[in-house]
Amino acid sequence: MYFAWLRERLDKTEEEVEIPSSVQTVGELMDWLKTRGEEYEYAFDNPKVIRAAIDKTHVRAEAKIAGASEIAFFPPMTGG
Amino acid sequence: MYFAWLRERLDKTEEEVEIPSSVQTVGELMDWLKTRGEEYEYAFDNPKVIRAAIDKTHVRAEAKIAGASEIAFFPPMTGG
Amino acid sequence: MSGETVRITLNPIDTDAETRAVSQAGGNIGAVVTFSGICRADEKGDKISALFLEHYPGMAEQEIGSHVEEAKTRWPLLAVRVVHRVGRIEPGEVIVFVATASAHREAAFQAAEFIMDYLKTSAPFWKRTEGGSKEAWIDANEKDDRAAARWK
Amino acid sequence: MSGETVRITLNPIDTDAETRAVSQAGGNIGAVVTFSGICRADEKGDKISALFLEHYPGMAEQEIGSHVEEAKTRWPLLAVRVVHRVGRIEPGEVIVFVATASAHREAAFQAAEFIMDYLKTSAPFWKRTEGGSKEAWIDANEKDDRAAARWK
Repeated sequence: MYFAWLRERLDKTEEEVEIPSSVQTVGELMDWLKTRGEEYEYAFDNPKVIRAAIDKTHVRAEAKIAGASEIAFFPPMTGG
Repeated sequence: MYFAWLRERLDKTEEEVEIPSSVQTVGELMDWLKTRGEEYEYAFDNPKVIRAAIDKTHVRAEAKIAGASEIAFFPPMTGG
Repeated sequence: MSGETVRITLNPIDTDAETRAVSQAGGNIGAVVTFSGICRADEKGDKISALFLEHYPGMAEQEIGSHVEEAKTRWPLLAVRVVHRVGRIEPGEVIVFVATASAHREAAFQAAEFIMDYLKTSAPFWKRTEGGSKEAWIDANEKDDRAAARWK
Repeated sequence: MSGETVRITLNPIDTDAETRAVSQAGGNIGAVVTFSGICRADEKGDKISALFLEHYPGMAEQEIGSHVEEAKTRWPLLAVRVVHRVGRIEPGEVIVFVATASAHREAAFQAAEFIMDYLKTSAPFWKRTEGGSKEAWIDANEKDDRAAARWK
């Protein structure tokens, strides 16, 4: 799932993807997504600012993605 | 002027008094008031806890009373 | 409802109207903090039927007013309102109401706390419980003195 | 009005009703603090006609809920309410409302600030200005990160 400017840059809210078995962490998933086309390269241009959640819980780039049913990427939160 | 339990112990809200010229500070005024009767002795029993104001401004026991038109004594404030 | 910043009243406080007045004061308001101090049914373990609040008329308004001015020099406030009730107050009723508005939340929160810490320790108001003995005046509280001292 | 502690809504927030719900929650409430975050007409010097707020449904409610639980373990709170608006919000309208009730003011003030600092930095909401370019998403703010870090 993608939110805010990530969603706009990719022009999609969510997608289902087959992830290669070599991709094990959230950080590796971002690197792999970047190879999927220009819009992904643009969206994940600066992976340091991008936050992630697995199954609606905040995680770091080192988090393992095994067993996740929903992974979300989004910019730093600006609520309130 | 007297407030809260000072007012109740003295059974008066305010009074006009002729102050002897030897009484120059707020602290001395409290000592002098204590000599004016039992109820004053009771009211000013523990002068350390009593606060004072001259013309509606907080003052310390060392403050000079010369020129004051209104002197108030009261317990520690418990507003809010 | 009055437009005055500081008010002392014998009547119940309309916190909705007071909050609205502050929120709609204009300027670039981004944060409004309100505090309501409510009469508890329980004062240090004793059930009470009401509180009675006494104040020093004239001095109370003047003192609160100058403390509000002090808050305005410390934080960029766009609106402030302080309403303090006196007389007989029953459990559940509002004793004191403070509202602050600013562009950002830090200023609004800090100014509201600053004003409340002051009202608890230095504004000429005294509380006693009703029904108890004549001498049932509520003692000043060390915790409040410490809270007020942090702004010095 | 709903009795839920945490709510995300597309509709205007009725701060009077929310404040009343918290004030009348029962128990020995002596202090109620409210915070309203209001849409400013001015975002870093630019006039704006509206903000647009996006959230991560499900995660936002869950995250705020667990942060409210954390606040309840830190302070003796008698009632808490958090209402966050999403969608299109015009200047002067309330974006977020937090109310806390406790026996004493310190807990109510601190819990309200704790919840707000969290909402600004860690709850999955994103703001952009309307009318500007698609990429007019508002950047996260270092001051908010520092404010949130003080509770760690």
